[in-house]
Formats: sequence, structure tokens, C-alpha cells
Amino acid sequence: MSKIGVFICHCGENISATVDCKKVAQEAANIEGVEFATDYKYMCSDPGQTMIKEAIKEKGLTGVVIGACSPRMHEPTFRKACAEAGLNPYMCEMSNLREHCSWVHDKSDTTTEKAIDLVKMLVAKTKLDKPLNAIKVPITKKALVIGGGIAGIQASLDIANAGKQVILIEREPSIGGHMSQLSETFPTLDCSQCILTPRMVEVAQHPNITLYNYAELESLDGSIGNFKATIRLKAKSVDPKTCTGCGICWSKCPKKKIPSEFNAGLGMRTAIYTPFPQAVPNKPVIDKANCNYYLNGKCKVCEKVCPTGAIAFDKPDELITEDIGAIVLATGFDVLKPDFFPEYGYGKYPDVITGLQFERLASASGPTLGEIRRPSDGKIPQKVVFIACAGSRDPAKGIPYCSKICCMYTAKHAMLYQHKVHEGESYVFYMDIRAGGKNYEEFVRRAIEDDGANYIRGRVARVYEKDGKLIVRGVDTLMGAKPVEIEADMVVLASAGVSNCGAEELAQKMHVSYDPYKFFAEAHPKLKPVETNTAGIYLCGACQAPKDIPDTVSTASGAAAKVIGLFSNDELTREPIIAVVNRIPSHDVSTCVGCFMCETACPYQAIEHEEIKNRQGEVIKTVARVNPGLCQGCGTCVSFCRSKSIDIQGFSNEQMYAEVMAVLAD
Amino acid sequence: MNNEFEPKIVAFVCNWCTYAGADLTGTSRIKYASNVKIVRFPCTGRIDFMLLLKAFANGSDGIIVSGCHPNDCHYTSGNFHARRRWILFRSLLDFMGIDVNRIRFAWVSAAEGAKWADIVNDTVSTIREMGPYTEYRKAASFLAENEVELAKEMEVPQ
Amino acid sequence: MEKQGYITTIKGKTGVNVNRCYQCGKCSAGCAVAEDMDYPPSMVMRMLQTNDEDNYQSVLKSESIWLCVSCQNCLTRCPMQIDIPSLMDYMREKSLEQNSVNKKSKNILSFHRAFLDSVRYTGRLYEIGLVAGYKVRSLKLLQDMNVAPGMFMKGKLPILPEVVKDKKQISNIFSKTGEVHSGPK
Amino acid sequence: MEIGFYPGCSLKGTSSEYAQSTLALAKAFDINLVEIEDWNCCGATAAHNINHELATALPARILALAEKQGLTEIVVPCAACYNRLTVAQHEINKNPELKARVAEILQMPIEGKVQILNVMQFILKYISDKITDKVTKPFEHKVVCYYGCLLVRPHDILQFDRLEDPQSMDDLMRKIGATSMDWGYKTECCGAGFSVSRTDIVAKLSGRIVKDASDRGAEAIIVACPMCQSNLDMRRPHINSYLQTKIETPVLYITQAIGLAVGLDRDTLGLKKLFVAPSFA
Ligand SMILES: Cc1cc2nc3c(=O)[nH]c(=O)nc-3n(C[C@H](O)[C@H](O)[C@H](O)COP(=O)(O)OP(=O)(O)OC[C@H]3O[C@@H](n4cnc5c(N)ncnc54)[C@H](O)[C@@H]3O)c2cc1C
Ligand SMILES: Cc1cc2nc3c(=O)[nH]c(=O)nc-3n(C[C@H](O)[C@H](O)[C@H](O)COP(=O)(O)OP(=O)(O)OC[C@H]3O[C@@H](n4cnc5c(N)ncnc54)[C@H](O)[C@@H]3O)c2cc1C
Ligand code: SF4
Ligand code: SF4
Ligand code: SF4
Ligand code: SF4
Ligand code: SF4
Ligand code: SF4
Ligand code: SF4
Ligand code: SF4
Repeated sequence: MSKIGVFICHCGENISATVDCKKVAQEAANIEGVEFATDYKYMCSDPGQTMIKEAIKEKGLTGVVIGACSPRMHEPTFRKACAEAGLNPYMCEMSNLREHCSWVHDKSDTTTEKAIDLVKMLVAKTKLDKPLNAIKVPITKKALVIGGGIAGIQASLDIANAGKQVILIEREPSIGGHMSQLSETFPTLDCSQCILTPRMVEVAQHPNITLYNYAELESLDGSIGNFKATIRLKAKSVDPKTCTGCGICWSKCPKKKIPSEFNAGLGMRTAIYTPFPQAVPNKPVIDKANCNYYLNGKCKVCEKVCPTGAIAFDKPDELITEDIGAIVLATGFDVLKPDFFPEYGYGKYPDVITGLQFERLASASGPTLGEIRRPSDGKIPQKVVFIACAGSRDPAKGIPYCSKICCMYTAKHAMLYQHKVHEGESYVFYMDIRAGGKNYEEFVRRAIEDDGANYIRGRVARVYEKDGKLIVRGVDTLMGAKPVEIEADMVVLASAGVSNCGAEELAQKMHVSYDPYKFFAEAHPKLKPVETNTAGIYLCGACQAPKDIPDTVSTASGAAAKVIGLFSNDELTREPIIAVVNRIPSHDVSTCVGCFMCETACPYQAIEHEEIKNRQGEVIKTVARVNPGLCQGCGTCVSFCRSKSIDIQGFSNEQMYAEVMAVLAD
Repeated sequence: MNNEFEPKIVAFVCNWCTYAGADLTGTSRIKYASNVKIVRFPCTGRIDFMLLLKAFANGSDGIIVSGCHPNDCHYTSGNFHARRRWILFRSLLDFMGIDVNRIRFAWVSAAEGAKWADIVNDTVSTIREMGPYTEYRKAASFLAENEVELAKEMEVPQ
Repeated sequence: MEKQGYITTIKGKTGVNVNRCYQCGKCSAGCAVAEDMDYPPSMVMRMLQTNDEDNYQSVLKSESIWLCVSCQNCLTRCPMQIDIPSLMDYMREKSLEQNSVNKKSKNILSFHRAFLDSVRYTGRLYEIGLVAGYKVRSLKLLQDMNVAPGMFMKGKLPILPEVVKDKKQISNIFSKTGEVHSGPK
Repeated sequence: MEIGFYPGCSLKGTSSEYAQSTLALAKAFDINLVEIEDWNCCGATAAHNINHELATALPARILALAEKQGLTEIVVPCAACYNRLTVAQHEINKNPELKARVAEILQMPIEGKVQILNVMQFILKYISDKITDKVTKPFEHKVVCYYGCLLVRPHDILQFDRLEDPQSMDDLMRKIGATSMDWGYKTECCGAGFSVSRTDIVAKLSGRIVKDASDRGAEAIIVACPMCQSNLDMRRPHINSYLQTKIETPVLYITQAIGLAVGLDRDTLGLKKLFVAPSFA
């Protein structure tokens, strides 16, 4: 039999001005199961709390209902007080007499009656409360960072500098990501490699960071604090421990005509290669798809010339498993590839290039050593047309969003071009100039006012080639929408930023949600921008949406801060408001029929399959089990379960039913 | 005035949006009719429609179900589940002889205090016009007899 | 037509929501006849977006709607997939209906009319008849005198029209779709 | 083998050589094209410019006649007719009300199930595979392929070839030994139905096309539409006076070019009916 204590608060006059608090307490005392009821001016004050604690001890209360303000305000206060008096904190509930009653109704008998009803409802619920214990989960203080672009680099360094262990995996032979490909960066025009390389080196040398290059996540199990990550270390065909990075192998490799990914196809590389001279780690891998030995069993030149005997053709992929407490996703983005722009002739005319290719042309480390020369004949283009929003903001091409970075980098490109080719002319076709950011608008204005980039508002309909010129047919919408034709030497497409290949697959492996464009989804766009909906997995950088470097680095540090915050505790404490699958009457039996409707309902993949075995160890049936680390307590599963086998602690079927019935009972 | 019918209305709301929104109505001191009593759920996804049927079967004249706006669900998708099942639920109500106008499905965010007051007032006056729900005993026995079948009916194929 | 309604009417009749156009100009950039138009297609879109009766009337009276050759370049490339060709069709029908066909475009309309008259009477296009009909309507009596003899010589202009047997059905089609004979103007 | 054939008005008049060469080519590959009996004009640009319902009803009659005649597949060489027929059938099929209304206007049932092939689709489906064996006189000329605006549009309805930079005609030309060049005007408009009413515009639009072809050294422009052909060919005097040059690049139908390659003679293919005479045949 329950012994409930009811405490009605006046909140000064906030409640008592319209509700007859004395009467509410008196009526409450008459409710079945109520042992004690009283009212007081300020329940949350020290004397008020003392009053509750004493009553618990003196009357041996098994539950407490506070009729006061919103539980969103003071539930923690009162639960703490109860715990101090030895009552399980989850046996304490609040009835909202202030926000939901006294403040929204006029003084009258009906208002007092409503208050009484509200108390009755919570008494009914509290009677069915069960003692619960906060869930404690131990934490493995080691983070996994996936993706070694500037986002992953920054997050790794921040976490490592806080004294925590980091494993960084990068699927390419080197870390650095897109930033390593850039020439100079807006809005300050500092050299990308100059600011990035020191950080890459720091990653490689940091005692708290283990870097696995040429590696990918194979699978992931477990939950926040205790993930188990299986990582595939792709065979490099070169033993990194013996290799000194001397470079003899790639200077002798006969396969020299492989388009270099790093140079966005504008340069060539060998089959054994490092993507670029400053690569980290600076040891080569063999690209099996292009190596003569793997293709037809002949060659092995590299093996012959290698002074240290580092070539290891037959070494297979390796799988390793790591215990991980938290994960940072930093897999970045990609730019839209050919065939999306048949009207612009991309892929058909060599001098129609993407912005990323332009970066390589403008970069001192690029195929032209920083001179702007067009790919077809190496001539310096005298007229360059830049086309903004190429693919972006184009629902017809399936990309309705704005890629955010291209307005800025197009201004940068026009500027760099004008700096390098003084007598040249640059034209930018744009729809809007989106330059929101510190010093961004000023940057664009400089391109227009000081460097003389010709901005034309309008889209380009098509580009075709004639007599070695690219005829660009666009429009100037600010001049009565009359067509404009420019005979250009080179056309640069500000092609849309899109999600990285493999992003969807990775998200599914990790149970992270993603948007229709396969960018990973944050838990809340404003208030949880670096969290995912899966506890313990954070994200940063351009894997979330196209982002520039300042935004990428801020989110990376944000994600790192979340990880460090998590790792600052030894254990994780969580509210026990989670679902459970009933195992009554005896542990062996469950009414669960194994339909797994709950599994389809759960937004957090918290439902697991559990086999029930008999004494002989044979499987009798498979039932649902809730992973308490993943369950967030939404209760969606409960309303899906037909056999009412799954229920949620603190909001059980029985309790909710009792609460509703208490309203209707007269 | 005193003789006017005062309907009993139960509001099933989620903790994160509408409950907080109703708190804001209070903080802003916006007045509304006192007929509605709020039951707090973690999420609209938790709101089992059998529970709503039981509320009707036990004499509720009207019901409000309210949670986060689409895409704003604290738990990502609970409200989508609720919305999908709502379609089935309407036909079920119809089948049981309950006018669908007795139930109001709404979205009220934590910032929409005034909207909550409007919804309550609006629902109260609608139900007041419709008069008391008198066939509830019939509904109760119907529910008692067919509970399992009804539960099956509410199952949503994915 | 009342001021508030034409955007909605256009949407209902053609499926085109003029407010979807974000004025990128790609249609005008690729339109074959934009430079001959008084309002290039993206301007037509903008004028309709204003929901302003004067602008609506200007479009109805424009040369643009008659110059549009339905080549579909605009629709093909429009990022918002706005069906300008259908919109142009609709505007032409409206313009005809309220008798505000652009003066400079009367010839184009005359040609369409003459063409349809030929079809109405023979079920097929009778090219000599067409040219004759057009000349009467447009008063361009000397046009194409230099081409026609060549066509005769090359056997490209049959002297007598080919005629559909079921002429009744053809004239039914015309009367039921409301395409009444307009006579030479 | 027998397939339905809708010539349309142009092929009976100004473009009789297109009909001639299509029929001859089909025959060379043992295909008999059967004309739809008592067909009418599709209404072309005129109808669709000023009366939407008429623009649907006229093509619908043609389709209904084909059905009545038991034809499941019809070849429509004129790109404009092809476009009108395909669009009309599409609209009828997606809108049952319209279908009923059209049946009422025609006083004839209409199913909307006839397969409509343009000349390219016809060649690709029935001839293309056998061409290489049949080529006796490779068409060794530098050409540009002009698709015009109607052959591939509206793409979501026609679903034929690539929307921008189509390739099917180029591929066919290469098959018969031609050098098909990239150029700038594959799908730009020639002025279409303005041939008579706005000859000035046709001269300008077609002029650009012809000039680009000639600048690139094309020996012929290959087309698959009578309207394109007559604008580029018959209007050449206007074009030349607009351009103030004398361009003599001939404009051949694809059926004529293939016909020549498989050894059909000039007359059968109606080559002498071209205004700008080809120098090579
Ligand atoms: C043309 C162009 C010019 C630009 N110019 C500027 C500029 O001037 N200023 C500026 O601020 N920003 C600029 N940017 C934006 C800048 O490139 C990005 O902000 C930045 O690169 C984002 O960093 P990231 O680490 O999030 O992603 P990325 O640089 O894309 O790095 C992601 C990394 O993750 C790795 N990876 C991907 N998937 C996996 C996987 N499954 N497993 C393991 N590893 C994986 C990738 O190999 C890569 O190394 C420009 C962008 C472009 C396209
Ligand atoms: C009209 C308007 C509409 C907006 N709408 C949106 C929107 O819809 N969505 C959106 O995402 N963003 C919106 N924003 C932006 C949003 O308001 C800001 O992003 C956000 O408020 C920034 O938060 P903050 O904490 O940095 O600064 P603030 O909100 O300015 O907070 C700074 C705090 O510091 C205190 N303070 C200042 N100086 C001192 C001092 N010396 N010592 C102690 N305390 C100090 C101030 O009193 C203040 O409380 C809007 C902004 C405006 C103006
Ligand atoms: S408990 Fe709540 S209602 Fe009571 S005095 Fe404190 S704030 Fe006011
Ligand atoms: S030659 Fe040998 S040591 Fe030198 S870089 Fe190549 S693999 Fe390494
Ligand atoms: S074996 Fe392969 S990687 Fe080595 S030198 Fe030969 S081609 Fe290059
Ligand atoms: S950032 Fe600029 S160029 Fe890029 S999609 Fe947005 S508006 Fe277009
Ligand atoms: S829905 Fe219920 S019965 Fe079905 S698996 Fe889940 S807990 Fe078991
Ligand atoms: S309560 Fe929510 S999160 Fe927990 S298992 Fe059920 S559906 Fe999943
Ligand atoms: S292309 Fe489309 S969106 Fe752009 S201006 Fe034209 S109609 Fe508008
Ligand atoms: S369909 Fe009309 S408006 Fe569109 S591009 Fe062609 S001529 Fe211009």
C-alpha cells in the first residue's frame, strides 16, 4: 500500500492568488493512498525542502507529489531533496499548478477544482512509480576520428592536446583532405599548404595520436562510452616501418600516366606514389588497380630499386579492433563531377574545368607551378569566364541547396587570375553573391573594385567551342535580360559541393542519420550542431554540409570539446527513463513475440535481438532487448508493441492509463 | 452561463515542445479555458492511440494531441510515426462512431505559448457546440470486446 | 480578369507557378529569339510575378508571346523546370481571346490561321492554299514569289490539294474545340 | 515486315524527298511502311500555338486511325509531327478526362497505346545493326548532325537520346563512314514555323547554324526534320543575303545519307529535289 505525501505550494501569491491551496491540500489528503498532505508558501525554499524531507522520514512516505510549478523548472530540486531523505528520487513527481493552472485561469472554484484534478492525476501516477536508478556507463577514454582533412586534423589535435588518446583513420594515402589541394585561401589569401602542413606534421608526431592512413571503418558495435570499432588497414604493398620515403621507387616506376587525384586530373602520377610531396605519412603505397605487377604479374621494378627492401607485394589487408569511447565524423565532401554539365561541355572541352582544378592551376605546387595555363594547349588564357552556382541551387539537377563556399572561392579565383595575368579579363556569371562572414563581403568587393573582375548577373545557358575559343552564351538580367556572348579561353565552373562518396554507407554502418543529399545530420541545427542523434558520435566539417575552413575548424573544435567533456568523467550518468522489455513472471519468459515492430519504430536503433535458450541451451525464441546505452526514452516502441511487452520506465502504460483515468473519474 | 455544458478534455502532449509551450502560455499569463488537463508524455510517438480510445471510452468529451512540429522532434522521428498513425486512427474513430472533430491534432512548439491558448479555446468551443459525448459507454464495451483486433488495426506497416 | 487571380489561374491552367522563377535568366540566355523579343522570357516571368494587371496586360500585348517558337530550350535548361513554352501557349490563347494580339505579330497569327484553315477544309496542309491564304490575310502578296517556281520545278508543290475523306469528322474537331473560322482580316 | 507510317503534310509536299528516301531505305532493309489510311494534319505549331484542345484532338485522330487499322507501331519521320503526336498521346494517357473528351470530339475510341517512332528510333531499332554489312559506298564526308529542337524535347516525355549534346545521329553517321564533327548548334532552333511569316528570323537563326557548319568545313548538314531541312535549304537565299556570303553546304536527310551509303541511287532518294545541290552525289 502506498503512502504518498502531497505538498502544495503557494509560490508566494503566484498560485494562491487564483487557487485555494489549503482546499487542494485538504482534498488531496482524502485521496486513496495519500498518507499526508500539506501546503506551504515556498516549497523550493530551504524550509520547504526540509519540510518534505522530514515528512518522508517521519511518515515513512513511499512517494511524493509536489503541486507547484512546472517539472521542467524544479523537478531536479525536489528529486534531489527526496534522495537526501532516503527516498528513491524517481518516486517524486510534480503536478503543474502554476504554469498550467493558476497563471492561465482566473480565480474561481473551477480553477481550484482543476488544481485538485491535476494533483489527483499525479498521485495516481506516483502510486505506480517504481524505484529507478540512474544508469551508469563506464567510459573508454579513447576517441576515433574518421577522416583526415582539416576537420579531422583539428579535432584530433584538440582532443590529443587535452591528454586523451586519439585514433585517426584516413582512407587516402595521406591526410590533408581538400585543403591540401587549395592554392591560397579566402578571405586572407594565405597559402593553404603553409598553414596546413605544420598541423599535418603535428598529427604525425603527437604522442597521443595513432594515425592509420589508407584505412577505413569496417564495422562498429556498442554504444556511447563503449564502442568497438573494427578498422580495415588496406594493404599498402609497402612496409611503412622499413620504408624511408626516399622516393627512388616512384621515380623508376614505369607506370607514369595515371591521372593524379591530388591534381584533380590535371597532372599524372605513378603506380607507386605519395599523393603530394608534403604527404603525411610521407611513405608511398602501390595503387593496385594501376600497377603492372598486380595487373599482369610483371614488373617489380620498385622492388628491385628499393634500397631498404620495403616493398611487400603479398601483404594482405589487415583488420584491427579498437575500444573507443567517442567518435568524430570528419569525412568531408566532394565536388560535383562531369556529365552534370552537358550544356557547359564539361568533360568534352578540356578548357572547361572545375574550381578545384583551378585551385591546382593556381597552386605553386600544382602542375603548372602556379601559372594559369589552360589544359588544352598550355597557353595563358586571356579571357576567363567563371560560372557560379554550377549545379547548386538547381533543383532540375537534384541540388536545390546553395553550396555556400563557391561565391567566395570564385571571387578568389577571379582575383588570383587577375593578379597572375594582369592584362587578362575575367567574367563571373552569378545569381546572388553570398558573402556573409567576417571580411567576406569586403573580399568580394576587392575582386570587383580593385582587381576588375566583371560580374554579370545571370546564368549561362550553354558553352560551345569554336576556333579554339569557348563561346559562352549567358545573359545579363540587369540589362533587360538580353543575351551576352563571350569568347573565352577558359571556363571555370563553381561546381556544387556534394557529399563524399561512401558517406551513405558509412552513416548506415554507424547508425547516424543523413539528409536527402547524404550529408550527415546534426542532432539540432542550432543547439546541437556538432552532435548526431546517436549518443557519442559527433561530426564536424564539410561532411555535414559544404563549409569553408573557418566553419570547418570551429565545428571541429566544437566536436572535440564534446568529446573532451564526455571523457572528463569516468562514468556516464543517464536518466533511467528508458524502455525495457518485460521478462515477467520469470526471467525465462517474455510475452514478447519477436515481431520487432519496436525495432522499426525506434529512431535510435536501440532494439537488439536476444535469444532465449532453454536449459539444454537450445534457442526457444528470439525476443527484443533494449540497449540502455542507446535508448533515449522516446517511447515510440511502446505504442508500436501489440503485445504490450515493451514499456518505458517512468512513463509506463499502466501509469499513463492511471493518469488519464484520474482526470475522467468523478 | 453556469448551465453551459463544460466538456472534459484531455490533452496528450510531448514533453519537449508542447508541454514547454504550455508552460510559456503560463509564464506569459495568457488566459484560457480551464477544461483541458494536460498529460505529459516523452514524445508524441509514445502516445498510444489505444490510450486515446480508452479516454473516449471513459467519458472524455474531447482530446487534444500535440507535439513538436515536423522535423523538430526531439527524438528525430517520433512525431512522424504519430502522424502516420493518425491517418489510420481517424478511420478507426469513424468505425467506432466517434466524430473525428472530437479530437484535435496540433503542433505547438516550445515558443508558441499563445498558439497553445488558441488551440485550447478553440477546441473547448468546438466540443461545447458538439455537446457531451454520450455514447461513451457503448464505445467502452466495443473497445472491451475488440481490443486485440483494434490493436492489430492500428499496426502500421513500414 | 481580376487582379488577384491571374497567378492562380495560370497555375491551374498550365501548372506553372510563376513564383518559382528566381530570375536566373538561363531561359533568356538560351532562347533562340530572345534578342528579337520585346520582353525576353525571364522578363515575362518577372512581369507575371508582380501580380500586377498592367504588367499582365503588357505581356498579353507583347510581341514576345508570338515570337516564341516553342523550341523548348528554356524548359530544357531552366533549373526550376518552369514550363515556359506551355505558359507562352496559354498567354497566346488569352491574348487572342481578349483580342489584344500584338500589332507586329499579326502576320504570325495570320499564318497560323491560314494554316489551320487549310487543315479545316482539306484535313491536310495544302501548301499553295496556305501561302495563298496567308497572302490574303497578311497582304504580303509578293513574298516568296522567288521560291515558289523553284518548288514547282522540283515537284514540291502539288497543284491540287490532298483531301481527307472524312471531312465531316475534321470539321467536327474544329467546331468542337471552338476553333471557329475567322475569315481574312 | 510491316510497320505503320505517318508521313504528315510536309512529306507529301515540300519535303517529298524525305518520304521518298525513308520508304526506299525501309525497303532496302525489307521493311514495308504502311501509310495510315485517311490521315490528317497533326496541326503543327499553328494549332498548338493558339488552341490547346485542337492541338490534342488532331494528333489523336491520327492515333485512333492507326489503332483502328491494327497498327501497333508507327514511324513518324517529321520531327514536328513526332513531337505533337507523342505529346498528345502522353497527355491523353495521363489525363483520363482529356481522353474521354477527345474520344467524344472524335466520335472514335482511342487507347493511346501506339508506339511512336521518329526516324532515328526507327533506324536504331530496325536498321542500325544491319547497316555495316550493307554499306557499299561509305559516306566519307565531313558532316555535322543537326537534331533541331524537337527531336529530343520535351525530354521527360520523349525520353530519347541525351538532352544536351545528343549522339545517336552522330553514331549512325560514323557507322556509314562519315566524320561527324562537334559543333555549336546541334539543338538550337532554326526558326521552325516562322518560315513564311517571319522569314527574317528564320534567316538569322538558320543563318547562324549554316555558318557554323560551313566555318567548320562541313561538307553536309544532316537533318531528321523537314522543317529544319526547308529552313536551312530552301531559305538559303535569305540566309545568304542575311549573312552577306554565299554558303553552299547542302542539307541532307539522314535517310538520304544512309541511302547513298547502302547504294541507293540519287533519284530514288530524291536528291535532285534539294535546293542546295550536294557536290558529291
Ligand atoms: C575549389 C575550392 C576552393 C576552396 N577555397 C577555400 C578557401 O579559399 N578558403 C576556405 O576557407 N575554404 C575553401 N574551400 C573549402 C575547404 O576546402 C573546406 O572547407 C575544407 O576542405 C573542409 O575540410 P574537411 O576536413 O571537412 O573535408 P575534406 O577536406 O574533404 O577532408 C575529408 C577527409 O576525409 C577523408 N575521408 C572521406 N571519407 C572517408 C572514410 N570513409 N574513411 C576515412 N577517411 C575518409 C578524405 O579522404 C579526406 O582526407 C574551398 C573548397 C573548394 C572545393
Ligand atoms: C533581429 C534578429 C533576428 C535573429 N533571428 C535569428 C534566427 O531566426 N535564427 C538564428 O539562428 N539566429 C538569429 N539571430 C541571431 C542570434 O540572435 C545570435 O546568433 C545570437 O543571439 C548570438 O548569441 P551570443 O550569445 O553570441 O550574443 P548575445 O545574444 O548578444 O549575448 C551576449 C550576452 O553578453 C552580455 N554581455 C555583453 N557585454 C558584456 C560584458 N561586458 N560583461 C558581461 N556580460 C556582457 C549581454 O548582455 C548578452 O546577454 C537574430 C538576430 C537578430 C538581431
Ligand atoms: S516550488 Fe515552484 S511554485 Fe513553489 S515557490 Fe518554488 S518556484 Fe514557486
Ligand atoms: S624506394 Fe623503398 S624506401 Fe624508398 S620510398 Fe620507395 S619503398 Fe620507401
Ligand atoms: S611493380 Fe607496380 S608500382 Fe612497382 S614499379 Fe612496377 S608498376 Fe610501378
Ligand atoms: S555560394 Fe554562391 S555560387 Fe555557391 S551555390 Fe551559393 S550562391 Fe551559388
Ligand atoms: S514490438 Fe513488442 S512483441 Fe514485438 S518485438 Fe518489440 S517488444 Fe517484442
Ligand atoms: S524508447 Fe525510444 S529510443 Fe528507447 S527503445 Fe523505445 S523507441 Fe528506441
Ligand atoms: S530559367 Fe527558369 S528560373 Fe531562370 S529565369 Fe528562366 S524561368 Fe526563371
Ligand atoms: S520555347 Fe519560346 S521562350 Fe522558350 S526558348 Fe524557345 S522560343 Fe524562347
